[in-house]
Amino acid sequence: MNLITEAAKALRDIGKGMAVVSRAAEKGKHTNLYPFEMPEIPPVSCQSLALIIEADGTDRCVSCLACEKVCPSQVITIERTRNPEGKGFVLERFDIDLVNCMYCAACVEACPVSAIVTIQDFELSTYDLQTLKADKAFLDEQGRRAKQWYSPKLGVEYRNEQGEIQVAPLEQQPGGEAELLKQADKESDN
Amino acid sequence: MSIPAALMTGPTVLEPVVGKTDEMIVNLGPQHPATHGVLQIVLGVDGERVTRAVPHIGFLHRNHEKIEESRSYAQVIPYLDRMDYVSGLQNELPYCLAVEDLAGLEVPERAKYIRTAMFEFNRIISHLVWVGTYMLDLGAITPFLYAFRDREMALDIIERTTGGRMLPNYFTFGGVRRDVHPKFWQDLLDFLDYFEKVVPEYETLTVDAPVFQARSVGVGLLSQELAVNHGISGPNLRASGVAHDLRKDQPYDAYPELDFSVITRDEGDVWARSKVRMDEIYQSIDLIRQCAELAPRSGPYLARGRVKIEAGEQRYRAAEISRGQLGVYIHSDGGTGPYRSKHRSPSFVNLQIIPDLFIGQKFSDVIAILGSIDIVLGEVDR
Amino acid sequence: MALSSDKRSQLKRIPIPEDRHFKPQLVGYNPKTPNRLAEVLAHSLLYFVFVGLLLLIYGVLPWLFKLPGSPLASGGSFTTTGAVLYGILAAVLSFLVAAVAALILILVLRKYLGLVQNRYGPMHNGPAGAFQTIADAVKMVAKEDFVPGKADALVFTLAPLMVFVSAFLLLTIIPFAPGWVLANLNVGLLFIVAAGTIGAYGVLVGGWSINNKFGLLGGLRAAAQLVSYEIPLSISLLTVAVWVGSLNLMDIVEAQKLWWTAIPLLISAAVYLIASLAEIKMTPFDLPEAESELVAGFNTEYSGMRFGFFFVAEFAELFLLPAIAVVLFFGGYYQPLAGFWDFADVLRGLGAEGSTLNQFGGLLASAYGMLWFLLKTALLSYLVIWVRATLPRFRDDQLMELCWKVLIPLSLIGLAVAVILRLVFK
Amino acid sequence: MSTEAAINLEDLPTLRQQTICGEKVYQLEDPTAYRQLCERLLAAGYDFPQCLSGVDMEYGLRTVLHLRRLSDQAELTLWLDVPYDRPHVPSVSDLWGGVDWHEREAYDLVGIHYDGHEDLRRILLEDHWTIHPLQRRYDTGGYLIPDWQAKPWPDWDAIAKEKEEAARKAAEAAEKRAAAAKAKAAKAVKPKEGEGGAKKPPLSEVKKTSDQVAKPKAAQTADDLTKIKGIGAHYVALLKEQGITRFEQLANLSDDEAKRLEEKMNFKDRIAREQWREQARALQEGKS
Repeated sequence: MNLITEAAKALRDIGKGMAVVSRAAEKGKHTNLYPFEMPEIPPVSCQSLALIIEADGTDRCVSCLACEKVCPSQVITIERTRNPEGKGFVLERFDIDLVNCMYCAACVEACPVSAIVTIQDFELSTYDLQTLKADKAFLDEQGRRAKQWYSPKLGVEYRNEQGEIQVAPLEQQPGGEAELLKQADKESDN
Repeated sequence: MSIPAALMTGPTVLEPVVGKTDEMIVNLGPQHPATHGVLQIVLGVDGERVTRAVPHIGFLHRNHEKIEESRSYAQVIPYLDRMDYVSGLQNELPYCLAVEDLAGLEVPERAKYIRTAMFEFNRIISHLVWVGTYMLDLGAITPFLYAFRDREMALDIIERTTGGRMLPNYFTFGGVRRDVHPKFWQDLLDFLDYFEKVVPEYETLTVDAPVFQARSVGVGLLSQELAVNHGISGPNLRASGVAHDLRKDQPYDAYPELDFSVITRDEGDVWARSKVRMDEIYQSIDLIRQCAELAPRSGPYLARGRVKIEAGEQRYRAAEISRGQLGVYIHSDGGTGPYRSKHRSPSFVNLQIIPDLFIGQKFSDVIAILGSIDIVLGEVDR
Repeated sequence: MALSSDKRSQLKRIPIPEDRHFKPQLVGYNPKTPNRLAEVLAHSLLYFVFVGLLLLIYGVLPWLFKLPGSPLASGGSFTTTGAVLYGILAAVLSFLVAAVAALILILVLRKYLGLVQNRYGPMHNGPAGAFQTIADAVKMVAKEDFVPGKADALVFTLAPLMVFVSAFLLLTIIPFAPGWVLANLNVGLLFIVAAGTIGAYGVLVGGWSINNKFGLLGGLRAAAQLVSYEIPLSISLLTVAVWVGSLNLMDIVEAQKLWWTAIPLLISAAVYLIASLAEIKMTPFDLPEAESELVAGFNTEYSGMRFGFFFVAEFAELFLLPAIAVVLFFGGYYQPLAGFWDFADVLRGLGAEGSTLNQFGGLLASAYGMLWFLLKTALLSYLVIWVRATLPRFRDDQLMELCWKVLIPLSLIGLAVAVILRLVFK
Repeated sequence: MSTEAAINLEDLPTLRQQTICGEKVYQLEDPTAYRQLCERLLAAGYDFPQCLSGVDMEYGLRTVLHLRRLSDQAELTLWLDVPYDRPHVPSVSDLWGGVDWHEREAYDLVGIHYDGHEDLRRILLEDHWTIHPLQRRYDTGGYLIPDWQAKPWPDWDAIAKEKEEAARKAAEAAEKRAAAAKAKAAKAVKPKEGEGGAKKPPLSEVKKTSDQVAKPKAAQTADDLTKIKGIGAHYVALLKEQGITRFEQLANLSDDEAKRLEEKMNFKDRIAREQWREQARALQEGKS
């Protein structure tokens, strides 16, 4: 008798499992059809690095070498010369070996002027690894193509249709929570 | 096929268990679908019964410890992600705790809750990978895809906050690297609301399923004494009836404020290990809910301070990650980086037990037991 | 690591091309903008081919042979030449039938797994991936014919053929409709047992010949499993013979016109279904090729079309064993409760006796029966696929325990029940 | 056997005991004593082997054993230093199975030989490797650093004496400061005592004072200030810089002093808001 109840229970449990499997079809497809359908990538996501050029065409980078010092994989190489006309430096060379880069975004955090930023362009696949030894032109180009980017100092920024750089609204910013709460408090006070 | 003599040395049981038949040497790995990476186990089998087992590791060795000697304290953190790449965030915590202890940094309240919630969230992610790959080991493909379906959703939440999916580089000394997204807690709660309804499905397909029970009950028995003596930790230890959980025994971050109890089972077999992990998923859901309730919504997320550690200072700190006790031993010489940092990775220690568990078992059970220990080879080889 | 400046100057500067990313083209079909009609047609196409082949073999060929004035038939039956010619043609075509059945089932399995696993399944070749298996078949045929150096070349070559022939032989005795059977043997049940067992040899020697340890283990597992599960399978076949009183499959189907055999012989039917799962080597009984333990089991070293034979044989069995179950237990080509009212009888009654309409009606009636047969088979195959999607696999000793301790006693009980019922009711 | 009985200093003459970062650390130089101590610790209930690491100390090799007692979660750290030319340490893998692979790893990477280990082979590197990469004489590429020189073996007695001296000085200074605080001298905050100073201590030297030395003055100094709500490890350090280590001192702060302290340490009203003085008074009373 015990055997029969056990067998019945086992069959019932198998049936439950089969029901779960067949019901799962209701959850729909969860696969991304990648080349035809791009995944939604959040603005803070670090998929690649880029240098930002202001709307007037000047570099944001001030060649302070902070990123070069902080990089754990030591893949950033910067060369600079003294600016003959005024203060500061002229950026001669800015290379990132994106092959060895581990996308930890330590350089982005170290940058005092938010010149080097994380972008969402994850499609760095290439036939030639040499292409990924990115020089300044490459990084500038990435920055120019990026629709939005992130740096801890200035938050999420994006380029509008006129080519001007603007900071994204609080809802998209990390840490916007506290600010939003303050605003809500003020509104409730009023 | 001849096997190099060096591979066959080691303390093993040599006598065939059944009858007087020829022993066959089978190389399980390094390229084998069930070894979860590059692990080699040289098995002697007598028919289907295992007479000896010699594990070989190191195929994924990167010598992080040597690299870390030439990095500063903060530069080490991205390397830690790469140890246990299934739950990258959890690896960073013990190291941060140790450095905070040494440098006397105090973590702000809000950062503690963020770290704890993230830590538990990674436990869910890690256990999801375990469910999937373990069922794949046992021959069922479908739960694997369910697990990865839900894991992708969870990783999306991590990505929205940290910027990385598996290797986020998020925790740091004195808090977290950047503030959370405004919808962070709501994101978490929404996911948990969905996920809580899905976990019973996993249970139906795994621990409640008759075929799974047939494969797991009474298999791979690990006694309490053996487990403790071999330093086994995590769900493997708790499934053997030892209520050792560093979240309770040596609480860190926000765990002292949270209400939970250590999950144990007395059976010590593969099924108990699975059940403990399933229950831990529920526990993690509950803990994240508590964090979301208790966490302050504004305030500092990072206590900035200079990491200056005197010469001769040393510290061993451990945290209970999803696989067990991940410890970091830091020895300082007063420089900018660790003079020596040793990682006590749980998989590395848990893997030692396999000759004891394998010998005398069936070949199929070897796979079941190996999967139930839940190893990540990136962490074993470091 | 950072490069020194002189080394960096040597680096080629490669400009970023506008489309630096490889963007593949969708070959057949975009699931985001589905064309339902094309999709359904494409998926039905294989099925139409399958039904068409069957119709060709059993309906059109004999009709052609028996056309007035044909030298191949005289007085309603074949001459010797006609019989030989028909036999050869039918054998070639039924090879295609088996292959197409396997192709359909592979596609169905993939699509079904995709559905329940929240993904798409095949979708790039042809509308909704309908031609994926055909593309796979082409790929397998085009692959290098490879024999491992340490393998026994002769046995290595023969093993897949043995497995395939075993599956293929079963096809010849299946009555798809009244009279639609290639070999209407008086000992059909015995033939099922005999032909089915050849496959076990194929798997065993295949696993042994590749000289691979995983293959050997897989082959031994397969031998143990298939031989063991032959016993409950054969005993449940025997119950049918006892109940019906004939070994001829046509007779067995005819006896089920009113009631299916599965109704009195429920236990035997259940035992047969479970044992046939093991014979097909599908989860939870896929130990011979348990991919997480034995890498690929007995076919570890097989590639190309040799592997293809194993693969096709497995899926042909996925069609054939349910088909045999339908013949023995679920009323064969009869619609349910055909004893009360049968639409086939209506079709058969069309026109006057011997007229063209009457002949056409007879053909239609047979096709109608065949469709019922295929429907029942498809449902059973779907059940097997569903089980495969859900369950993990057993351990080898549990597999044996299930066979010797559960299924064989159960099948003996089923036999006793059959004997008692026979004595009481007939 | 209790922990105290297990660690009997008279039995094991080379055993040194110190507190580093709040943890008790036991240091040994005699391998046989190490083995003896480990056996006793196992008997004392230290059943859970947490970690075993090898460290190259630049004068010799050190094996560091971290043990835990699951019954009361007590932790213990054990150091054993051996010279480069004789890097032999008795294996304890027969006592705790869990250190088996740790010992193999320490052998592999640091080059400590564990005598009595059943299966001392390389574990992470391949068998044909000849170097032990975590030794300081090899660079990250695995090459010998040409000008690398081993340091002389530290004179532990001298270091202990030095430390004792430093500790006494610190105690005196603390007493002075206490006295000054009592006298309510307005300029109680003295320039920092030079315990780190210009002379950098050798690597092997441990910064914190040894327990044996610290015992006599333990009554005088170093109350656990973290018991006060609002004070964490960070503030304890800051307060210590200002010479405040005891409840008494904190309780007796005048308003002026408190204000000055706040300015000095950027506290901003914290002493009053969190009622440090009241708490300290209560704790002081509870203690005495």
